[in-house]
Amino acid sequence: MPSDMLRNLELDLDVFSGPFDLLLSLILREELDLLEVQLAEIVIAYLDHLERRERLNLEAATEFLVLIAALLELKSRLMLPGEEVEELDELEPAQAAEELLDRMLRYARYQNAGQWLIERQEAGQQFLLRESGPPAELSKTAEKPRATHDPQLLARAVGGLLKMPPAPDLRHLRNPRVSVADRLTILRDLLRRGRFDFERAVAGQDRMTVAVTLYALLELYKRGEADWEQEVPFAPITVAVGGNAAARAVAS
Amino acid sequence: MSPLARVVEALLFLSPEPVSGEALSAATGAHQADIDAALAQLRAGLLGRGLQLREVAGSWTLVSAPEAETAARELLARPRSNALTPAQAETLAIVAYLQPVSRPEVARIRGVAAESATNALVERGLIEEAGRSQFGAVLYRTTTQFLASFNLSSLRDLPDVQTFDPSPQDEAALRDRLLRAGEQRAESLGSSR
Amino acid sequence: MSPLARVVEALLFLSPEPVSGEALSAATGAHQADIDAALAQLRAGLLGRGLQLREVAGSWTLVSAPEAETAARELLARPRSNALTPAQAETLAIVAYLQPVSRPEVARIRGVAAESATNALVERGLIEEAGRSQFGAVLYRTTTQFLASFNLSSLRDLPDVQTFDPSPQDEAALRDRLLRAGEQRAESLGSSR
Repeated sequence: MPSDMLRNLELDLDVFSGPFDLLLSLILREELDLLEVQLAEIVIAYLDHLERRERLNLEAATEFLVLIAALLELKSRLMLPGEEVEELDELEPAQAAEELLDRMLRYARYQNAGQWLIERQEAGQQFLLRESGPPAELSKTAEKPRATHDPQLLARAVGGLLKMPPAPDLRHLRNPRVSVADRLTILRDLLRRGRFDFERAVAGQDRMTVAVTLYALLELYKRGEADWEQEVPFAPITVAVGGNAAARAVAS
Repeated sequence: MSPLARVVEALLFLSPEPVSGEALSAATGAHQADIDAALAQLRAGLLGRGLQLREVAGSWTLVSAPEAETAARELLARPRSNALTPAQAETLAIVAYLQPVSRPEVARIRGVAAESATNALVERGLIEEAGRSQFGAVLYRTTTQFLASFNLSSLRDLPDVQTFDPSPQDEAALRDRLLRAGEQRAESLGSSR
Repeated sequence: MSPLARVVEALLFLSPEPVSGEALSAATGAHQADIDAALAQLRAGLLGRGLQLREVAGSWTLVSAPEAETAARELLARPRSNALTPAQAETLAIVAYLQPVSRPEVARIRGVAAESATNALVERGLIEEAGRSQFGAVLYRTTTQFLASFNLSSLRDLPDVQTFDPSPQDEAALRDRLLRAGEQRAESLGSSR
């Protein structure tokens, strides 16, 4: 469970407003769709919060990193359904770009149409409809019950619900091949040889592997097995053995 | 007609209640004397029209012209928006065959929320509340108006369920099969995302 | 204004919903052609007045003139409804142009889930269920209220969807950026191997 500080982190997002731990539990209970949550907004809210508090609580910060990274991983898995990544990966770069371009153009069309609707709605609000019903003395006779519907409508409707949908085709699905455990092993192997550049751990790998490796690294940091540094944003990330590594060696 | 008279006409048209001169003056920002002039203009402009200006206890309202009364009764007595939407038809069918049935159960069978369809059916007088389930959810059943609207003399007259399997008259069996189909629908949709 | 046009004006004033030509004809006993003529007369008679005649999905209704909006919102304390969020607007556009369309299809075009946007649009009365796809997914279509709130007399009033396609220049720029990004990625993968 998150510490008090995280629990009380108040968020005001597009799709949710309230404390962070409520957001978490809503997502875990699948009552809120993670795909609709802008994780960047949460990070910004957290940074604002840190700024106001001045003092950095390292434990809470690590905890936040782990939680937000877990959410990121979950979201990236949701956003990159296996089949589509496969599809794009198998295409030549030029073909993949064409395919992506097609999708973006199709989306741009409806994005623009949506903008038009927003303006149209604005203009449509100038005209108001009368909302009051007719005077009572005229509507007394309203809606006599009479046979207006065909009973077969009910049989058709309920019969339609009995229809079993065709079983979904699962042949194209494969289990995700990247596991946190595997990436942990690779990172620990590298660590045994000393400091290394994060790029080495993920050289030539796809985005999913990079994301899972970063998550594994967070896990190591949390356990005190690894430390990492980055001089400036986008600079190489250097990973080194952490303060707690000795303890781990004893335990194992 | 002056711009102010036009606005006054629109205000009286929209307002469900008679509107006082002060309220018209406050809403438009015009002086009482200008409102009076606008009302006089409106009264004159409505001569020979289908609407009339009327004063009720010092306030103003628009009413329909008396010669429209017969046609109005005829129009308003007709059942409005006859057809059931697909969501309403499914919900009504589930209530009719499985009653009494709760909204969560309807939602489980349909695979989507049943709130607005249920409310619309209650409003149309086709279903009504019938106590609560053991979990506290409101139960629904069909009304006598439902029977009249569908020309049924009793629930025993409900038509046989139309499906590939012609024998599911037993209500418990039907409920089971509907729930199973609903679950499978939810699964196959979930995996298509 | 003819007696029939007057009665039509009164009927549109009294009815809580838009009224179809057939319903006007049935209520008044007049032929459809005479109803059409009466509607044309009414439209002309309302020029320069506080009310306007409006066609919504093949039915007729009266609305207040735009210049009365400020005063009306003041008098009735009816604030403007919230603007659509971008997610809602995109979803509504997809439903409007491709209807009937299922939620998974909307999600495929937008690249993100459409659940809360769809629910919000249903709640606002702008879209409604329209049966099911072959896989059992609920299909959605726009409502009459959608036409009324967006000042459209029918779906044919929506602009040709191609008018919303990005310009050839924008398309070329997008293509360029994508190709360059692809090359860079290929290079960086090559060099890191």
